[in-house]
Formats: sequence, C-alpha cells, structure tokens
Amino acid sequence: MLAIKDLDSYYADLQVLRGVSLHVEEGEVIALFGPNGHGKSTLLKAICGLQPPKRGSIQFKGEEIAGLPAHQIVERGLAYIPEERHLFTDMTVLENLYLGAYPRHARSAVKRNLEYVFHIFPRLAERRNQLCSTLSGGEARMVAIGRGLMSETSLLMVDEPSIGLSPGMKLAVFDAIRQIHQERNMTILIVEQEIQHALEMSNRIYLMKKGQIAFERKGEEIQVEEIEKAYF
Amino acid sequence: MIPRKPPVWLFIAILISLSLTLSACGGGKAEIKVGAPLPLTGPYASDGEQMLKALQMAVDEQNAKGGLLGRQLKLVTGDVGALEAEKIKAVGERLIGEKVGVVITGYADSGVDARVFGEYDMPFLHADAMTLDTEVVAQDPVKYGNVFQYCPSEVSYGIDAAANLFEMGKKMGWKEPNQKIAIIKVDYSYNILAADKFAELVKAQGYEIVVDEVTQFGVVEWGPILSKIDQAQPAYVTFWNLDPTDAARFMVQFSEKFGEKGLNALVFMQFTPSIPEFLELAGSAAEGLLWTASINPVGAGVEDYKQRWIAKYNEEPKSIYAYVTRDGFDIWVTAVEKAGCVDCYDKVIENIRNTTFAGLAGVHVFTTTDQQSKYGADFIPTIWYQIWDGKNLIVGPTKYQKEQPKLPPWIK
Amino acid sequence: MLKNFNWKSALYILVIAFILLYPWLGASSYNKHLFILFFIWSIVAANWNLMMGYAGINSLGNIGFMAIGGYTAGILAKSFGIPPLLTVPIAGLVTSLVVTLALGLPALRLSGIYIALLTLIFADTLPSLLTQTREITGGAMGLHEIPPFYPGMDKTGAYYICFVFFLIVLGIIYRVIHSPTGMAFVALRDSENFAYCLGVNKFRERLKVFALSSLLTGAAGGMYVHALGDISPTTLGIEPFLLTIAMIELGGVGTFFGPILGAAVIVFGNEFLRLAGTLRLTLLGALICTIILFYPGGVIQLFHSLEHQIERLLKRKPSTS
Amino acid sequence: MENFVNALVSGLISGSLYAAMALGLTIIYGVSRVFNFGHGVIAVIGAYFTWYLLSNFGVPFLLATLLSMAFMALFGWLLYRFTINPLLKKPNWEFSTVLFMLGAGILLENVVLQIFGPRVKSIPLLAEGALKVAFIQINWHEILLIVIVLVAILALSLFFKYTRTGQAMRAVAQSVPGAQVVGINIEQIFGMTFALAFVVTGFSGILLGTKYYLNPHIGWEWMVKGFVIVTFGGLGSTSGAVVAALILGLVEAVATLYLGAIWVWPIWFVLFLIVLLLRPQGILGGRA
Repeated sequence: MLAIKDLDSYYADLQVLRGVSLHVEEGEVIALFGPNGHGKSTLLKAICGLQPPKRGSIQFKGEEIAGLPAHQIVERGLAYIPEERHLFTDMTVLENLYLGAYPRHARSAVKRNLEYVFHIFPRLAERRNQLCSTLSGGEARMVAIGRGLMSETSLLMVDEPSIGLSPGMKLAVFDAIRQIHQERNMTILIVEQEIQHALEMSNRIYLMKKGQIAFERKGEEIQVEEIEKAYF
Repeated sequence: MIPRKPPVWLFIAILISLSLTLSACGGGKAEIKVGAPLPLTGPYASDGEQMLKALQMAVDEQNAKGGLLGRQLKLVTGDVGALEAEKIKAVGERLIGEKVGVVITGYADSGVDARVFGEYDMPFLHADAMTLDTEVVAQDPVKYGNVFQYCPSEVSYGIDAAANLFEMGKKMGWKEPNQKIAIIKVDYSYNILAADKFAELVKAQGYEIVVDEVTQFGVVEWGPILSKIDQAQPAYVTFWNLDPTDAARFMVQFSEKFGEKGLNALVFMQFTPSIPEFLELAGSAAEGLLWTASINPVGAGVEDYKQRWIAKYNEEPKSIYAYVTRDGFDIWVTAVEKAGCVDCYDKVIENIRNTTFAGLAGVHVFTTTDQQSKYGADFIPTIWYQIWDGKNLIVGPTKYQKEQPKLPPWIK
Repeated sequence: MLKNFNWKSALYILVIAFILLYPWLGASSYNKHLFILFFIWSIVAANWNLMMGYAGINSLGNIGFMAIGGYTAGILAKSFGIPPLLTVPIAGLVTSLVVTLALGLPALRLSGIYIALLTLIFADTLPSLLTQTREITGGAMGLHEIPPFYPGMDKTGAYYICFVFFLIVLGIIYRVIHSPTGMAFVALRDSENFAYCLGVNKFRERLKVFALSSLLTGAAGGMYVHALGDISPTTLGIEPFLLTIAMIELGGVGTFFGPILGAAVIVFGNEFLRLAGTLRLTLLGALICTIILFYPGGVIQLFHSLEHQIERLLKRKPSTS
Repeated sequence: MENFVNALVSGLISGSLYAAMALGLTIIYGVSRVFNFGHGVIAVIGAYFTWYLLSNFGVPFLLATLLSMAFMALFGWLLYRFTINPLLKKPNWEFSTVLFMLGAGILLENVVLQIFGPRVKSIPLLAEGALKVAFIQINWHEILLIVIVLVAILALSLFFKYTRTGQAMRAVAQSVPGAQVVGINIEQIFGMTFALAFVVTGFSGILLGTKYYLNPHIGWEWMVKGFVIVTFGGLGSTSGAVVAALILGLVEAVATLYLGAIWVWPIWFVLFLIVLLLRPQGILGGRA
C-alpha cells in the first residue's frame, strides 16, 4: 500500500532523514520506534506532505506522492494524526469532525463516518457542541483521531497518540486504535514511545535511529527490552 | 532553505534608471531658470496642479514673446508634498543648487519657506498668506529683503471679518439676536492666527465668544460640535478650516441639523469655499453661506487670461491659484525688465519693492515693513461672497459688490 | 591587527575619509543638507532596527520618540536659552524617561503585533497633544528658528557636528550589539526558550533596549532641530514614518549596516526621485516592492553577495598568477 | 440630555463607519496573519473604481458596486497569487508582507493620484431625507449605512459559520497545520481570503466615500483607525471589531461634546492601554 524508497529530508541545512526505505501492506499495523529527535515525526510529515522530502520516492497505492501538497495526499486516502493534534480550538467538536470530512471523496460518507467516530469515542458524542479549547488532553486526542477517521481514509498514520495522557486515558486511546484496526480492517502506521502497547498490536515494527532504519522485525519476533536496548 | 540568488541585473537596472533621471536634469546654459516649489502630491496637490499650470503658461507665453531679455525661461519645479518643513528645505536647497534666477510659488509653506530662501539673494515670491513668513521679514529686513508675499497675510481675514461681518447682517435687514460668537478653527496657523485675530477684535467690540473649538484636520462627525452650537445659540458661527472636505461636511451637517429647525445666526467661513471642491461637495447645503477670500480674480484682464487658459488647457481655471500665481510671475518679470538684468538681484529686488502692479488679484503694492501686498479695496481687496444657487455671488465690499446679501435659509 | 586589515577595512576608511573631506571637495549646500539628513535619519533607523531587528520589539512609534526629543530640545533652547550641548542629551533623557514609562512598561508586557499597534497609536496621539499645548509647542505651526549648535553656524558646521554624532551613536550601537546584552537579544530573537534557559530576563532586557533606543532616538531628534532649525507635527506624518520603516527593511533588518545603507538609499534616492515630479512616490513605492520581492534580505544582501564575489576574486588571483 | 443623545447618535454613525474600516483588515489578519498595511489604499481603490463607473458611464449604483466588487476580488486574488504567496514562503514573512504592503500602498496611492488626479470626489448618498423622532434626527442615508454594515457583518458571520469555504477559512485561521492535515488547500484558501477581504474592503471604501469624500490619500487615515479598532476588539475577531468600533465612536462623540475634539486621540490611547493591559487579546479576541 505504502512503499518508501531512499527518502532524504532536510530541516533547513540539517539532514534529518538519510535514505529511509520502508513499506506498509494493506491491513497491517506497523509500529515505528526510535529515540526522540531521530526522524520519526519528520518521516510521517514527509509522507503526508507537510514537510516535503528532498529526494526519494513515496508510493501510495502504486502512485508517486512525494512532493505533492498535503491536501492532495489527504484526498488520496491517507490520514495523518499529528502529535501536536492541531485542532481548531475555537470550534466545536462537531465542527472539527465535519472539517475532517473536507476532502471531496469523504463528503458522501460524512454520516456513516460520524456515527462510527461516536461509536468508537462515545464521550465525543456527549461533548459534540463543546469548544475544543475546553476539552481535556485525552478528549482532544480523541477528536484528533476522530477527525482523521472522518476523511474516509485507507491509511491512518498516528504520531505518539498517548503522549502526555494519564495511564487510564492511554489505555483508552490504544483500545480505540485497536478497535479501528479490527472493525474497519484499517491499515495503521503508528509512532509511539509506549513500546509495550504499540508492540502488542503491531504486525511489524521498524526502528529508526539517526534518520535511518536501523532494523525491521515481525511483531512477535521481538521483545520490548530488545527495542529499548537498541535506543542506546 | 537555500536563498534564491537575487537577480543582480534588476538592481543594476534600477540604479541605471536612477542615474539616468539624475543626468537628465543637466540643462542648457543660456536659459533663465524659474524655481517653483509646489505641493504636487499630498493633500494640497489640487492647488499645486493649478499653480504648476499657471507658471507653465506664464513661462510659455513669455518664451513665445521672445523670452525675457532675449533669454528663454525654463521652469524647474520641486514637489513639497504635504508642506513638510523637511521637504521644503530639501527642495529649496536643490533649487538653489540648480542656480535658479528666481523662486516663485503659490504656496509651499509650513512656515519655513521664507526662512529657507531668505538665506539667499535671488527674489522669492510667494502667496502663502502666512504671518509666519512675513514676520521674519519684519524682524530682519536686511537678511530677508528678497522675500515677498504677493498677497496679504491671513490675519487680514480676521481684521476684515471683524470690521465687515456685522455689517452684512444689517445689509440683509437682520438684527443680531445677541452678541455671541462661535469660533470653530483647525490647528493650522493660516486658520488659527486669523481666527485669533478675529476673536481679539470682536471681543474689543463687546462680543462674547461662546464656543471656541480647536480641531485637527479630518473631522467627519460634526454632530457634537453642532450640539454645542445649538446649546449656545450664538448669533454668528465662524468657521476657519482650510480643508474643503471638513468644511463641506460641516455645512452639510449644519444644514441637516438647523435647516428645518432653524438657527438665528449668520455662518461665515474663511477662504475655503474658494476651493472648487467645496461647492461640489456641499451642494445645496452651502446656500446662504457667507465667506471671504483675501485674493480674488477681480483685476483687469482676468477674462482674457481665463480665455487663454481655456485655449491652452481645455478646461476652466479651477482655483484662485490659477490666477494669483501669475501675478507673482509678472511682478518679477516687470522688475527684471526694468533692471535690464536677471542676476543683479539687488536691483531686481529694489524694483519689486517699488512695484505698483495691477494684476489679476488687484493692485500689488508691497508694505515696507514686511513686504506683503497691501490689503484693502484699492490694493488687494478682500471680497465677500454669499453662495446662492450653487454660485459665489459678490456681496461686498461696495466697490466690487454685484448682489445684495440675503438672509440664509436657516434663519426663520 | 594587521591580519584583520583587509579590503573591507580599507573600504570603511575610504568611506569615512570621503565623508570627512566631502565639504572640501566642492559639495554643494544641497548635498551637505542631504548628508545631514542622512546622518540623522540613519541614527533613527539604526535605533529602530535595534528594537525591531535585534530585540524583537516591533515598535512603530519611533518617529514619535524623535519628535519628543526634537520638541524637548527645541523648547529648551528657544524658550529657556539652554545651549545645544545640553539640550541634546537632555532631549535624549527626557524622551527615554517619558517613552519608557508611558509606553515601554505597558507595551513590553504585550506581544508581537500588539506592541506595533500600541506604539503606532502612541505616535498618532502626539499631534493632538501638541495642539493642546500650542502655547509652548506652537501646535500645528511647529517651532521655528530654533538656535543652531553655535551662533552663525553654516551647513558645513552642521555637517561635521552631525557626522560626529552619527559616528558616536553608531559606535554605541555597535558596542551594544556585541555586548552580553546584545547577545542576549540575539538569543531572545532566535529562541525564546533557549534564552530563558540561559537566565535571560526577557522583559528586563527588552526594557533596557527600549530605554537606550529611545534615548538615542530622542537625542537624534535634538540634533535634527538644531541642525535644521524647525520641527512641526508634519515630522510625525505618514510619509516620514513610511520612509524610515522602508530604510530599515530596505537595508536589511537585524543587521548593523542595513539601516545605514537603507537610509542612504532612501534619503538620496528620494531626493533624486524628486526629479521625476509627481511620479516620485510611485517610483519609490515600486522600488520598495521590487526590493522586498527580489531581495528579501535588503540591500545588504546584495552587498554580501558582492563581497563573496570580491573575496573569491581575491582568493583566486594568487593561484592563477 | 438632548445633546448627549444626539452625541450618541453621532457616535453610532462614526462607529459604523469605523467598523467598516476594520472589517477587511480583520479578515485578512484572522486567516493569514498578514497585517495589511495597504488596507486604506485598497478601500480607496474600490471607492474610486465605483466612482469612475458612476460618473463616467452612468452605471446604476448597484451595478457599479457589483462590478467593483468583482474587480476587487480579482485584484485581491492576483495580488495574493503573485506577491504575497511567494513572500509567505520566506522565513521572515511576517514583516516582509507588512513592508511589501506598505510599499504597494504608496505605489497604488500614487497610481490613483496619477489616474484620477488630486481633486476630491464624492460618492452619492444612498438615500435622501431624514428620520425624525422627537428631538433626534438621523438621515436615512446614515440609517442605511448602519444597516448595511450590520447586514454585511451578519452575512460574513453566516458565511464563516455555514459555508464550506468559510469553515475552511476559520480552520486555517485557527491552525494552519491542522487545516493541511484535513486536506484543505491552504494556498487556495489564502487566495480566496484575500479576494473576500478585498471585496469587503473595497465595499467599505464605497460606504466611507459617501461620508469622507475621496482623495487618493484618505486611505491612510482609514487604515490607522482600522488598526486601532481591530486591536481594540481583538485581532481577527469580526464581532470584536464591531463592538470596538461602536465603543470608540461613542467615546469620540462624548469626548468631543464635553471636552473638545482635540481630546479624542489621547483618550483613545489611554483606553487602548487599559484594554490591552487587562485583556491583551482585545475585548472579544479569543487568544492572545
């Protein structure tokens, strides 16, 4: 579904990604691990067009998308849920979710997707008319994920969904992601520091270090300790 | 982030075009340069345009006659924008640098042009109508002996209004209900000095100033000030503000407020209705308004001048400065011809000092104290107008009067 | 020391020598006048740049500071007969005190564009204050015949006095930029968090710049009135404001030489453009737009690229010959 | 009492004019964070274009307004596409756009001067006559002015609330990366915002032109007042701008009545200072 080859990306003059290659197959859950500041978020931003890469190829459903503007990539069915959430804070939950269905192909499915989001996150249904600036961190995270689901996506890229949440909320978020994967057979690429949780649900994992893929494993072949060790 | 390489050729092109404009200013030698600092951009540009046209026409006509003392004239202008002191100085320095034989302007003033050109020897003729520019001449006649104001200063408005305003009411057969006067003036020396002179003189006559409002240019809502007038019920409302839009808004809002309800008062304005936009903007609201101008196209030869202007520019002269600027030019030409030379500044200046010149604005005779054109019916008369049917009708002084003043519509 | 002596130092010395000798090389009064304007405006621009480009205070009111200084010096000299040697520093101090207390303290608690707007409104309030105090300030008439630096001063005298002032103030600004305080500004500008970690007190550092910049701008206002003899509210008008902003941006924000170069371009360019008559401001506007679109770093950027080319040439020569 | 009420009416009229000055400014700033320092001149251009159609071709007022709106939309979009858009991609875009618009303002002001000359023009009143209730008297023109301003604000807020494009504009205003993530074409929305803001600004120029009269330079005054109002009300907030405009208009009228016109700016400055210190985000601004 997604095939990345020899991706190089820069932040100003600083090279952040050095020849990254990876692939994601339909229906898979892929976890991307690695120490902070080693290029995981940059990779996701490069894929979704927020920070276009300098060299290399990104093929999504067999089509080259490297260098396309973000909105065209979203229209092809790729959703990115940023770590910073980037919600529209002065709008209600419902308005945020509706804006998630902004891409043309998502408009016909608004009703179905909205019901599904409320099915996954019943709490959002209660808070639908509340301004996003008044939500708790966990609820805001739910809106961000829900907004991604609204875009009628076929690949969901989630950047550190559990960061800054209480332990209980973390579990709820991971459960929701698992549920989305199971019920919709959604392909998911997740970046996470909570190795244990992410590993449990992944088919394969990649470990990134210094802007490169250090190794790739099947989910069941690797232990948490091994990954942690690789960080150093 | 790799910065784009700047297109060096573009920059060079700008530099070249700059230097081309620069070198274009070098001119021939034999011609006499007439320097003209004029407000060509900014809020006074509409007067500035008329001054420019007047001077251009004067130079062209003189050249067609074979020039001045056989030499061709060339007009060198400088834009003084919104009359900022800094600009006048820079323009002044530049005109001097170009070795002009005379400097003539309609007005170019924020109170400094007399000082700028007074530093030099060639004659400077202006119609700024500002005490700021004549008082320096009075204080230092030797240094500023080359500065002439070919019109009376603004205080003449105050003197004239204090002497004649109350007569106008009597001519209309109107009896003033009280001795209260409202003064609305803008913070600009041309207006403030005139208004203050007026206040001083009328107080001496036993009148009382009940509203004394200073504004800045650009008042849009006159409502609160009109309310003050309503409360005070003065017999005279006097308005001193050079900006035609301020004045037009004032009259429009005045007639809205008092048109039906009535106010037993005469309304007087200093000069501003002479700016053609005023009548266009104020429209019927200006009916019955009294106003004066200390320079007017009332001299002999005005009609002929107007025809020549129309022939040249295909439009009528639009402001008083289309006429009066020509007087400044002609005074200088006469003085030069009499002296027989241009650069003999002392002689030329002496001739100007002794001028008795019947021009488009009246007879110019300079005062000996501060070298401004004498004010009065036999010299440069202040003319009283009243607006009726969208026209400025001359209602005074007697020598020039064409119509009888009538009661304005808001007096019931 | 000798090692540091390169073609650039030679250029600086040449330029300074030229300015020193210029009145003896047959400069017209007009050109001297332009240079005086250039000296004063480049000081105003350089101080503005110190606030905007270094300390990140987006002030739009610096013309107002200059006017306060100018009026203070003018009134002191005219009404109280105090010699210019004293009025100029007093003007600076008064400006600094008034502006820092009435504007700096509140404004610096705000951020970004709010500072810009508050300072802009501050400057726009001044003309009506001048009108209210017209017995002393002359209102819209302004102050005229303000005594020169010394009796009987001519353009050449004013030229040299302003040039000395220009060098002194630029020296101060240079020192400030390269002092620990200056470094703190640069740290603040580049990363607020990082500077915070270094223990930089943003408010205090900014207030210092504010005080210093208004002091020097006020003094420049004092120089202005003594050199030129007049000041009026038109000095606070929209055009001087636009032109000074243009100087900074045109020259290059946040660089030492930028505002000076910008002042040179605007002061001399604007006067030369006067020859274009009514098209002057049209051309000036077009010039500003063009430079921003194509030279976002300002004129200084162009000089830097020239510098690189010259340096390349200088380096290449020994190897080829 | 009578005077006070009349002053309030004057204040209401000034307030609605000030609101008109602020609207276009707040739209552009709200969405793109570009502070339009050419705002006043843009309003003047809209007004001049309308005046030109009215006086030279005798086009009916409504049609002239519509044509000039279309012209302004095109103008705004082109200006964005060819100048602002490239500038926004540069690191110091915030100030380079300010300066660019300043330069463009000087340029356009003088182009207007070259084309139309320096003489003052006026745009005809929207209606004749006046409404009288007891001692209060308001011109129909001014009532219409207030109504139009209110309707324009209502229409704008409905547009922002309920249309797809309007929602996208609000989304971009609140979070650019957020908007990108949901697939909004930022450049397109910016372009449309400039077009919309220029339409609103040009329209406000027509309204202001009826009262202020037109000359090429009048725009700077409108812009400075617009700045005050926009900041006072909260940057990017339309309703805040309206409230601020009314407050400042009323303060101006009352201050003129009891203290004199010359006190208006100093009082504004102090008010401004107080509001900013108590609520740095402005009266109705969402965030600081």
